Amino acid sequence: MASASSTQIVMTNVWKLRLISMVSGLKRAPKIPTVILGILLAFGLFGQWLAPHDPISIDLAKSFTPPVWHEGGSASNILGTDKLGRDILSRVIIGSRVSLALSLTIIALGGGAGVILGLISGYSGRKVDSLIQRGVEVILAMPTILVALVFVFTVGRSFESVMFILSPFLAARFTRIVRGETLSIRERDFVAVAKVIGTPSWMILLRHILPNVFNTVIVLATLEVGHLILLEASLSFLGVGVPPPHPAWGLMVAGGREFISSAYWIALFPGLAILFAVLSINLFGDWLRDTLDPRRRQL
Amino acid sequence: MLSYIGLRILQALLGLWFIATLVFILSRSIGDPAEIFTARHGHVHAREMMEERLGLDKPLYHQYGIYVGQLLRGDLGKSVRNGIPITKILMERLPATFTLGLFALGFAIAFSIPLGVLGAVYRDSPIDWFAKVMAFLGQAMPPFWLGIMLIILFAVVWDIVPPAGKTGWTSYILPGFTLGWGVMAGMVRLVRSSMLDVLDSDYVTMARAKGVGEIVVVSKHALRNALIPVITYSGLVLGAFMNGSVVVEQVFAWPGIGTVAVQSVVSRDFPIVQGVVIVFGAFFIFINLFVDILYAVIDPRIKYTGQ
Amino acid sequence: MTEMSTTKDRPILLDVKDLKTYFFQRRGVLKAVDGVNFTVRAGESVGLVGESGSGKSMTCLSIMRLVPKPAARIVEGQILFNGQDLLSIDESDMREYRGSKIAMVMQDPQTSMNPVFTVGNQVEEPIKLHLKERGAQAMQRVLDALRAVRIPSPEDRVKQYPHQFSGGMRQRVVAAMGLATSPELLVADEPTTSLDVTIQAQFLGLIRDIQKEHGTSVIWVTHDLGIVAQMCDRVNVMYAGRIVESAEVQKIYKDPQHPYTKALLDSVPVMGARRPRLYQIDGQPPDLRSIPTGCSFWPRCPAAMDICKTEYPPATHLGGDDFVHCWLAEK
Amino acid sequence: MAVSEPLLEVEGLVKHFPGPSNLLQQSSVLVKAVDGVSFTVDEGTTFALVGESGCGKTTVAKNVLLLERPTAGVIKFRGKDINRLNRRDLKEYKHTVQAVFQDPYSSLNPRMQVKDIIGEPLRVHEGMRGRRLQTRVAELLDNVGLNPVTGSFFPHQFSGGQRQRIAIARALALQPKLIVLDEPVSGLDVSIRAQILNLLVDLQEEFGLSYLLISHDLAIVEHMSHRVGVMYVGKMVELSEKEDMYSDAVHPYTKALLASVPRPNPDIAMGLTISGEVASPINPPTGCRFHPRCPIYQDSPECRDVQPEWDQVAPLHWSACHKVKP
Repeated sequence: MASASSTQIVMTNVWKLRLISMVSGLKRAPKIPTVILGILLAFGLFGQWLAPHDPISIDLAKSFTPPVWHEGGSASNILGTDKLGRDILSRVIIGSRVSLALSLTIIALGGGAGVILGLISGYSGRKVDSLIQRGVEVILAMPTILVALVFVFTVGRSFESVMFILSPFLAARFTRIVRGETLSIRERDFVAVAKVIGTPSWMILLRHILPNVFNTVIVLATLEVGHLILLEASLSFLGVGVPPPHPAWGLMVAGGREFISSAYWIALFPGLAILFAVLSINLFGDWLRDTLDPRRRQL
Repeated sequence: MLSYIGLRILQALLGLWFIATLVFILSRSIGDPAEIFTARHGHVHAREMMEERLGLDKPLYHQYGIYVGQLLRGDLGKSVRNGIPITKILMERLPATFTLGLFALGFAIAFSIPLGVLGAVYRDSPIDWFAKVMAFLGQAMPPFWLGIMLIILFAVVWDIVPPAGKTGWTSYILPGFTLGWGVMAGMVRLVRSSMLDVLDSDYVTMARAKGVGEIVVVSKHALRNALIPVITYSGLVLGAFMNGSVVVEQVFAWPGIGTVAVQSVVSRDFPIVQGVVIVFGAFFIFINLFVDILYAVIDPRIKYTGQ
Repeated sequence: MTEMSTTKDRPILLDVKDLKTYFFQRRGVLKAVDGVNFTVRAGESVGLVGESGSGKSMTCLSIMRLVPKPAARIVEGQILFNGQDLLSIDESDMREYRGSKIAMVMQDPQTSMNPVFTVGNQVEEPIKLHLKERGAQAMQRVLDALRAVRIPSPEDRVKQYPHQFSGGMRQRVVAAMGLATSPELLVADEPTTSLDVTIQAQFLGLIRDIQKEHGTSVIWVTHDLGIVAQMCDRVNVMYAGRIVESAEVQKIYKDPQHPYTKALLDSVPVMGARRPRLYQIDGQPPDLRSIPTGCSFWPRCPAAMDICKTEYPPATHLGGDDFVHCWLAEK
Repeated sequence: MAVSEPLLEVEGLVKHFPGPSNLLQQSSVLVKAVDGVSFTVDEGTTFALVGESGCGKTTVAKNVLLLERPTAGVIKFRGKDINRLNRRDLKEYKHTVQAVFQDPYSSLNPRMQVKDIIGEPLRVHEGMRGRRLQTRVAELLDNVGLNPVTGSFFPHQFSGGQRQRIAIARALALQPKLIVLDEPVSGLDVSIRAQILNLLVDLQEEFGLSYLLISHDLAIVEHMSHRVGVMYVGKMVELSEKEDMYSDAVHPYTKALLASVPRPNPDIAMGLTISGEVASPINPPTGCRFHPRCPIYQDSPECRDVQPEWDQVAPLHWSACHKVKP
C-alpha cells in the first residue's frame, strides 16, 4: 500500500511534468509563425534599440529614397524612405508597438469582460441570459468601423478612445463563445455531482466551469489578436487611429497611397508587416486550437 | 413554420429598435450635434435653425419620441450641411454599394464552396494546400493595402483596369476582388471543416454502404448538410463584409454609402452617419433573419424546435 | 432454434481469411483487426461478440470496404463472397455489392439517416441504384419495403423526415433500406444498442422473421451475450483484434473452450441464475497500439502458462467449423 | 427506537416540466415526466427503479438529489421533507446522500487531478486540507481498488472502469448513508461491469450503504437490488421484493419487459414481445398509460379512461392494473 507521502512525491513530479509537457508542446508549434511572432514581440518591446534610425526624424534631403536593391537606394535606408525622408524600416519596427499594445490591451479588457459576461450568461440562464444575449446581438449588428469612426472623430484621436470603442465589440464576441461553452459544460455530470455535494455556485463557476472554458478562451484570444491588428490598421488608414507622429502601420499605408505610381515602397512594406504579423498569429492560433481545443474547428 | 418566421421577424424588429435607440443614445452622448456643427461654421442663426430642426430645444425623451416617429415614417432626417433628406442621399448611393457587395459575394461563394469541398475530399492534396493558402492570405491581408497593391499592379503598371471610381463593369473587378477575398477566406475554411465533419458521419457511411457513388455521396448527402453551418455563419460574415466595404470604397473612391459615411464623419454631418449606421444595422439584422429562414428550409429539423 | 443444425451443411457465402485492418497514426500502428478468420454460410446468423476495441465493428467495415480513410487501411487478407475476393475488385465493382448483395445496419439510428432528406428518398436510393427502377414502380418497392419492416401507414411516412420517427422506427427504416434489394448478407453492427428493451425485442423478432422468409445471412455484431444466444447459429468471440473462439451457439454456451469466453459468460448477471457474485476479469483490455506478445489475453487469464506469454496459440480445430486459439486446447 | 423507519420515503412525487416554449407564449403542453410515484428505501438495502427511456426514473433520482424540485409530493429523508430543510439540515443531507452517474467521462472534471476530485466533498463539508486530506484520499482510492499513487493523475489517464471507481470513491468520501446510482455500469464494457458491480456490492456490505439504483437492465437490477419498482411513462406500475418481481410479476408491462430480455442461453427462447412504441410523457395515453400496448387490454373502457389504483396483490407486492386484482 502506498502511503500518503508517496502521493506527495508524485505530486511534485506532476508539476514538473506539466511544465515539461508545456515546453515540449511549444516545440511542436509551427516554426516559421512562432519565429515571426518572436520577432514581432522583440520589435514591440525593444524597438527603439533595434531600429536603425529615429522613426520620426525628418530629413527632407533623403525623401523618397528607394529600397536598397533599386538604383539610387542607400544601404542606410534598406527599405527606403518616405516623403519626409523618414526611414521605412525603422517606422515599420516601431509601428509594431501601436498594433501590439492596442490589440493586447483590448484583448485583456474586452476579452476579460466577455469571459465574465459569458460565464454569467451561460450559467445563470433565463432572464439575465436573454438580456445579455440581446445586447450581444445588437453590438454584433453594428458596423464596427463606422461606429469607431464616428466615436473617435468626435472624442478625439487617442490610444484610449480606440481602445474604448473597440473593447465592447470584442467583449461581445467573447461573450457569445464563452456562453455557448458554459451552457454545454453546465450540463456535464461533474457539475451535477458538485451540486449534489453542495459545492457553492461561485466555486462551481471557478473550479469546474472556468478551467474548462479556458482553452477556448486562449485560442479565441490568439485568433482575435490578428483580427484586432487588422481593425486597428483599418482605422489608422481611415485617419482615426492612434495619432501621429507615432508611426502606425495603417497610417503609413495611407501615407503612401498618394505616391503609389512613383514610390510604391512606402505603402508596400507596412502592409507586408501587417500581413506577416496577422498571418503568423493566425497560424499559431490555428495550431493552438488543434492541440488545445480540437472540437472548435469553426472558430 | 409560419409562427416560427413570425417569431423571427418580431425578434428582428426588436433588434432594430435596440439599434436605433443605441444610435440615439450614442449621438446624444457624444455631444450636442448642433454645437459640434456650429462650432465649426459659427453662425448663431444656423444654430437656432438646427436646434429647431432636430428638436434639440426639447427634453430628451421628447427628442427620442420625435426621432422614433421619424424613423417609423422612414424619415432619417436631413443633412445638416445642405438640407438634403438623408433617405435621398442614401438611396442614390445604395445601389453602388449593393452591386459591389453582390459582386464580391458572388466571387466569394463561387470560389469558396468548390475550394472548401475539394479541400475536404482530397485532404492534404495540392488543391487542399491551395485552398489553405488562399484562406490564410485572405484573412491576414489588410483590405486597404491589398486594394492599393492591386491598383499599383493592374491599373498603374499594367493598366488593364481603371484604378478607381465606378465607370464600367471593369471597375468592379478590383474592389470586388479586394472585398471578396476576405469573405472567401472565412468561408473556405468553414466549408472545409464542416465538410470534414459531415464526411465522417454515420449517414455518409450508410450512403456508401447502399452503393451510392462517391460523387453523389459528396454532392447530395454531404454538401447539403455541410452547408447548414456555413449558412448560419454567413450572417456573421456580413459584419466583416460591411466593415470591409467602408474601407474598400474609400480606397477605390467608390460612390457608395461607405464613402458618404466617411465624408460625413469628416465634415461632421452626423445625421448622415447616423442614417448609415441604422441602414447597415437593419441590413445586418434582416440578412440574419433571411438566413434563419433559409436555414429552416434547408434543415427540416428546425421547423419543429421553433414551435 | 431447431433449424439450426441444418445451416452447417449449407454452402459458404462469406469467407474471411486472415483479415488485417490497421490504423496508421502518428503515435504508432493500431492493429484494430489483426488476422481474423471466419465464415458465414448461406442463411446462417453469425455473431461477432466482443468488448469495445475488440475490432468487431472494424471487421464489418472491412467487409464493406468502408474503413475510414486515410487513417485506416486493410493491409492483408481475403474476403471471399461467393468465391469472389472483394478486396481484389476495383471500387466501382465493389459498389455493385454494397447495398445490393451486402447490406448494413449501423449502431445509432439517430445518426445513420441523413437528416435533410425524406425517408422515402433514402429508402428509394438503393432501389434506384441496384434494381434500376424508377417512378411509381420504385415507390411501390419503397412502400413494400417499409411494410416488410412493419412501419404503419407507409404512404404517409415516406414524405416525412427522419427526425419525425422514433428510434425504433428509424432502425427499422434503416433495415428496410438494406433489405429492399433482397441482399444475401446483412451486416448488423450493434443495431439494438440504443433501443429500449421492448423495442429491441421487436427489432430482433423482425429480423428473424425476414431471415426465415428470405434466407438472408446475418452477421450480428454485439457485446450482448443474450442477443447472440437468441439470434445466432454460430458465435465468434473477438479479443484484441482476433477471433479467439468460434463455435456453434449451443456449444459455446454449454462448453466454452477459451478462458476469455468462459470468463465473459460468467461475468454477466443472468436473470434467474441468482449468482451470488459475478466472476471478475481483472485488468483492462489491452491497448491496441501495444498488444502483449504471445496470447493477447494472457495478462488477464487465470490459466496463463509460460508459453502463453511468448507465442500466439494456433487454431485448434474442434470439428465442423469450430476452432479455438488457446494453448490449453492444444494438449 | 421503534421498528426501523425507512431511510428515504418518496410519496406521490410529481414532476412536470413546461414543454418547449418560445418568446411569444409559455408552452401549454406539459411534460409529465413523473406523475405520482411512491416508494421507500430501507437502510442498508438497494431499491431499484427500472423502466425504459422516458419513464421518469432519472427524474426521480434528480429530485432525490435536489437537482430538481418536485411539482407535488414529498420526499422525506429520515422523516424530514428534504425540500423544507433549514440550512444546517440541508448541509447534513448533502453530506449523507451522494451520487454516481452513468457516464464516467462526463462525471469527472477533466481539468482536476483525481485527488482534488475526490477531495472536493471533504473540502466543502469538512474543510479538510493538506496532509489529512491526502491521507483520506489515499484511503478512499484504496477502498475502490485504485493505487493511491494515481491521486495526482488527471481523469484522461484512466479507462472507463477506473473512472467509475474514482466517481465511487468521491461518493464514499463523506461516509454517506445513501448513494443514488444512475445507470452506474451502462457505459462500461462487459468485463468491466462485473468489477464495478462486485465493488458496489462489497462496499454496501462494508459500509452499510443504501442504494437507489436507476437502471434499464433487468439482469443487473436482479443481481443488485432487494426491492424493485417498475416504471412506465411517469407512473409506477409494479413494486415488490426482488424475488417476487422476477418469479411472480403480475403487471402485463412487467411481464412484457421480463420477456423481452434476451437470455444468454440458447435454450430459453425470448417470450412474447409487445407491439407499439413507448408512449411520450408529453401527451401520455388516458387511463392506464400502458393500455395502447397492453396484451390483455381488450378494449376495456376502464383501462382506457380510468387511471388504475395501487392494489396490494401479495404481501409487500403492489401493482396498478385494472385487469389484475388481488
